[in-house]
Amino acid sequence: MDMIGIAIKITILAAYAIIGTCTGLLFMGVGRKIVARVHNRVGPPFYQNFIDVAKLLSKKTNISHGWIFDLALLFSISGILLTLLFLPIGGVQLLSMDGDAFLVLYLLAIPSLGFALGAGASGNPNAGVGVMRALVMMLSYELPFVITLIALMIYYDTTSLATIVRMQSINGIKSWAITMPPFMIAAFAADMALQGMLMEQPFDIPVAPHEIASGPMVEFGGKYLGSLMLYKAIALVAETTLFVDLFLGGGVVAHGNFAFIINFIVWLALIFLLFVLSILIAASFPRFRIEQAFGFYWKYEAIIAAISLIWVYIMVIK
Amino acid sequence: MKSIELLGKGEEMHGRAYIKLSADEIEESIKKLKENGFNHFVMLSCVDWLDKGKFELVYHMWNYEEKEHAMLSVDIDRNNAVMKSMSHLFPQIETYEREIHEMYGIKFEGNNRLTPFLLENWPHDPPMRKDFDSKKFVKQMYESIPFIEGDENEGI
Amino acid sequence: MGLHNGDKMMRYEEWSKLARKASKRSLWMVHFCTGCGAIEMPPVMTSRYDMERFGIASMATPRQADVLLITGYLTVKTLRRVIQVYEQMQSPKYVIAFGSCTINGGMYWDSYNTIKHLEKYIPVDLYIAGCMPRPEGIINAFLELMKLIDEGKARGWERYQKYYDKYKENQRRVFNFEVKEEKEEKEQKREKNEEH
Amino acid sequence: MLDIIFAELVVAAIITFFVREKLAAIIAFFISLLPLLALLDWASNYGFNLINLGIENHMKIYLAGVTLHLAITPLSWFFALMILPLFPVIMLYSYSFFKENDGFFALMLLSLLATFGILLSRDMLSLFLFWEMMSWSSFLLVYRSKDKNAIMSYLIFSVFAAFAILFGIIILWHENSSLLLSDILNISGKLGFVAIASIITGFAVKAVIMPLHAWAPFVYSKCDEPFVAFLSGGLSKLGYYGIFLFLFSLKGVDILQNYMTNVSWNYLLAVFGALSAFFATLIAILQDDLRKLLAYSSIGQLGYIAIGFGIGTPLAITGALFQAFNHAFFKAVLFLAAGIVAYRTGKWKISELGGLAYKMPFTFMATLFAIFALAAIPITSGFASKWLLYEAAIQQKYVFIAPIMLIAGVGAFLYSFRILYGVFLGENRHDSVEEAPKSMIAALFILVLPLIIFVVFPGYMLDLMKPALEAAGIESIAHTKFAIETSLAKYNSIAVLITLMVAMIPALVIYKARKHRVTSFEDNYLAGEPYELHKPAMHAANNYYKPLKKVLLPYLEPGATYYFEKIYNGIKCVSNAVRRIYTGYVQDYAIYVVLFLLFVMGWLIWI
Repeated sequence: MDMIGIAIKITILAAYAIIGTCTGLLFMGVGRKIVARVHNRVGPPFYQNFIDVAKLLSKKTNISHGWIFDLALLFSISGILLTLLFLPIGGVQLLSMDGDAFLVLYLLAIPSLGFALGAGASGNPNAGVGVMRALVMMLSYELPFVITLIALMIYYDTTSLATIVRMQSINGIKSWAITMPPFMIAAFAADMALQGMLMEQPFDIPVAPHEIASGPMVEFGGKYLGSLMLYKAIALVAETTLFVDLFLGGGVVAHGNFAFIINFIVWLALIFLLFVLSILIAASFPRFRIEQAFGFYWKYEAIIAAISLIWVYIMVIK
Repeated sequence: MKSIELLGKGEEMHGRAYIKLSADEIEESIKKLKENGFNHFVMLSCVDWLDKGKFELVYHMWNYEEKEHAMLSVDIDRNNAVMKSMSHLFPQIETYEREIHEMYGIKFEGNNRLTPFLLENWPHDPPMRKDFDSKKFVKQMYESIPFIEGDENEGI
Repeated sequence: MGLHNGDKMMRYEEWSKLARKASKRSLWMVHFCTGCGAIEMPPVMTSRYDMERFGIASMATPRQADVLLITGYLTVKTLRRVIQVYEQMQSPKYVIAFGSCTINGGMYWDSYNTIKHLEKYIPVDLYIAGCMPRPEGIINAFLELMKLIDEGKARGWERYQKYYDKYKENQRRVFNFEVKEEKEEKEQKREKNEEH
Repeated sequence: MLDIIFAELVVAAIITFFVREKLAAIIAFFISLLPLLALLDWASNYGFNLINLGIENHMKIYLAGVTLHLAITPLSWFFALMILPLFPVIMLYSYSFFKENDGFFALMLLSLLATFGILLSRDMLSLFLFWEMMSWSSFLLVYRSKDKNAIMSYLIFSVFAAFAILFGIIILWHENSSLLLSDILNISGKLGFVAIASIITGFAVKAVIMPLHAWAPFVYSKCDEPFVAFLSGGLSKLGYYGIFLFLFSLKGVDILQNYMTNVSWNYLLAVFGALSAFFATLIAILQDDLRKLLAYSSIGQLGYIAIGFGIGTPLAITGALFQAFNHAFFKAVLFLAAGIVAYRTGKWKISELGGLAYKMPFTFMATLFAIFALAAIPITSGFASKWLLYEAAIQQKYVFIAPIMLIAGVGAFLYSFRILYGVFLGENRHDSVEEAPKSMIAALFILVLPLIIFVVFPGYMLDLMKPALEAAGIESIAHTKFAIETSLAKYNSIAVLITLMVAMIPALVIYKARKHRVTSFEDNYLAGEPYELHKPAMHAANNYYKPLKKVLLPYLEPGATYYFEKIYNGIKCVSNAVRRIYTGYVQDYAIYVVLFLLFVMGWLIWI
């Protein structure tokens, strides 16, 4: 247990946590700009979300509903930071040697359960209904995502993300999972699930501002809402990185001494591309109802994912 | 005009049938009109004739086929204004009666929802009556509430 | 609902410069549309005038918002709900009142149940004249509010705390439609000059 | 020494019949500690020498010319470690749960005696004897609930289970004419297959695997809480003890396998487990009664153990045993917490409860932790067991079972939040409620302890399992104190916990940077409407998953109970026909006798 080794590791982890937050906030600002351009309007400056977070965290009064309400704030940021650090980012295995894809799947649940507790503790009926919708959404988009995850695991015969990334980056882009036909279908299903995971427009049913007054966030204000915005930013980066690690080889294209920087840039470009894709889908679709979303995921997406799973199973058995 | 033939009285005024009825005839005439064609109850309005000392309640009905508007008018005394409730004929009459009760003070027997409707805890007498001086009331109530003066550097 | 019972008074000076800059460029308004001014808001939000370029966004609940827009005449019944929303907002919070109905009652000056001067009941930071101002007026008002925040003049929330009981007294009187007869005023005057 | 323990159990059972309930609880508590003492003493020969009182670990009872062999084995030691601690905790809990003593403690002591006997029995006769004692003592406890469905279904299913096991034992005894468990190995062919299959189905009834689960929802939701905590926490593990014993310790799998080689039999067990996990979770989501919801969730979680045994690889079996261990504790906590809620508010329906968290903080904390364990959140040991099962499914490339297991895992979030929100959070509609009595809270937190210990040191659990696995010829998987290593990936629990603490720092900084003010419940955003004006209903827990119910109900409608109703109708019309023979007139009976004689004569003449 050499102390220097641990100290370096902690500084790297802290650095990646800060990078994750800043890129997340930057992406949200750019996302609002893209949506504005789609609406043919000017849109806020790209650094707008930094200002919003600063304003929220500097609010004078912060109204809370008891210690269970505060759990939301604590669990949300710590849970999503934990998830981010267990993902291989740009080829750098932060902690992903110690955990695997299932751990990341369940770590993603800690912040949402924390929010659910906080929203429930606020006692507002809108919050209760909002959390119900969020959990039903989680159940629905989890099915296709899990099926594609298992397809990948069976093909690469491992559940650790680090090994999946390593096996997909042997000879650059040619070895990415998305280049193989069955995984193209799986990538499509997983991308739809990603749309649900990021709670972007067609699937932002739990936080619908018009129907249930922004769902679980009804009573969140000041630092609580600030922590929520930070959570959304980091979750954005974490979930897109998970997709990139599974299908796009974790952005690892170069090996050698300067590889670290190239991989980082490729990773950044890939998650930005994914985010722009989901923002464009968001800007052009109205919000679904919760039954439609559930039916969409469990009928159509699940069938698509199942096809890719069976195809991979046949390939692996042969 | 079909309604005038049906009820046998009333005259045509500006293209509408204006029928004067007494308080006890009103119920079965509404029922009669309702059965043949006048199935849309437009509204219940009230006019305060201060000098004649009476309220005039007008039941407006509309016939889609004939495209005819029938106005059944009833006069009731202004001091103890009491009228039978017609909500059993058309459900929405109950709401009109609640509003007229709140604004004019007419008591409708049979309508058990004459609770405060638009004016929450309004202690004075009904405001729409002609003897209610709205300007004086505004001066007494709203003007009498003081502005909140603070030292000048407290923003506006 | 005792909003500020026993709360330490939030002083304006404690507010750091950076925080003031941030809250200036990111005003979130609560979507409480009373009266006839609400229809002016959609053009302000959509592509022609686009308020989002100044960082202004519309939020669903008062907890998340900083600016409360009173867009038109207020009946006594609606004022009670507006005050509930205003007290649920988290300070620093601002109120922008649209149109002449909030300034002096507008065309309802002699109506028995509309509020005549809004600042008697809640502190108003900014009035926009006009019997419903156009979107340019509204955007200009937001920019004006930003200037006020910068100069430290938009302290409505502080006034509400300082004169909290005065505001509450006015609100109580208007909710119960309490009427002060002239003779009571005459009697008070007579008592005063009897004392002298 | 061992016989003294058995004698004391019987004597205590008789005494507690007549004593007042408080005294009975105290006696029961101390007596139920005895088996635990024996357990700790025997730990010495499995690598953990804690105390040694010199209790010898084998015994023979001579009963009417038949010798019952009782001895401890590594497997039964591990299962005893999982089941026996429940008893003292339940006695502690029910010290203040029961108003008057109507035989609850006596029956619980008898079932403790039976459990101890089952775990120690080395020959089939004693196994069956103690199994029967367990059945009827738990039946009497179920009978206390006075609910027709619960009593009838429990009776019918236990009798079916007992006959299945007896049928298997008779065949085995006939084949190799010895009752000793160790002699079962030399049996094969059709008879062996039938014996093992019937014994496994017999045990599967108590292990609540899907098609045989019909009794569980009724019994779990109608009997009194402390017993149900033992029933779902302990008794179901006895079912899995029997399955493990006959499948793996006594190589039942090979007997099944080499009779019908084309069908992989334990895959069938895994499929049944997966179905029960998936459907029970979906049904649990839609329940409104708290106990019914916990009942179906218990069936769901037990399904995971069946999947583990079904997959059969060392990784899967370790995962299954770990899951069994966790399930024993977190399910007991949940049922005891439901008991506390009912003890204080007298209500079961989640839609009528609400907002108890601030009045009953300790119960809420214990339930919160048990719910985290149930939902397999990485900060509890629940995750380690499910992780092992997922790894095993992927390693075997079971394409059908793995997604169903994962979806059932996610489904667990839904009904676990249903319990938290519906019962504890939201609007408080019970002002007169105060915190549960001390003994109940103590019981809850004792049960939560192992979930905490084994999240920090999952390796310890694998060490506990090692002797049991080696005895059954299954090699234990690589693990250190903190991390578990499999061929696919590594799970380092201490890394997760430390990073969580480190990641908590920014959250604490934000939390502490600004002061916050706690407002009352009335100060809620209701679109501006003041709460005092109309006091609207604020608890959204009624019919909580309505959209999900609208989509899922048509598919879930024909559940298992639908098929049992068909069987029930079949039996009813048959018995109706038979009933007509007994007309009550003597002449008819005379005619029957004459007809029978004619038939017999005809039969003799014809041969």
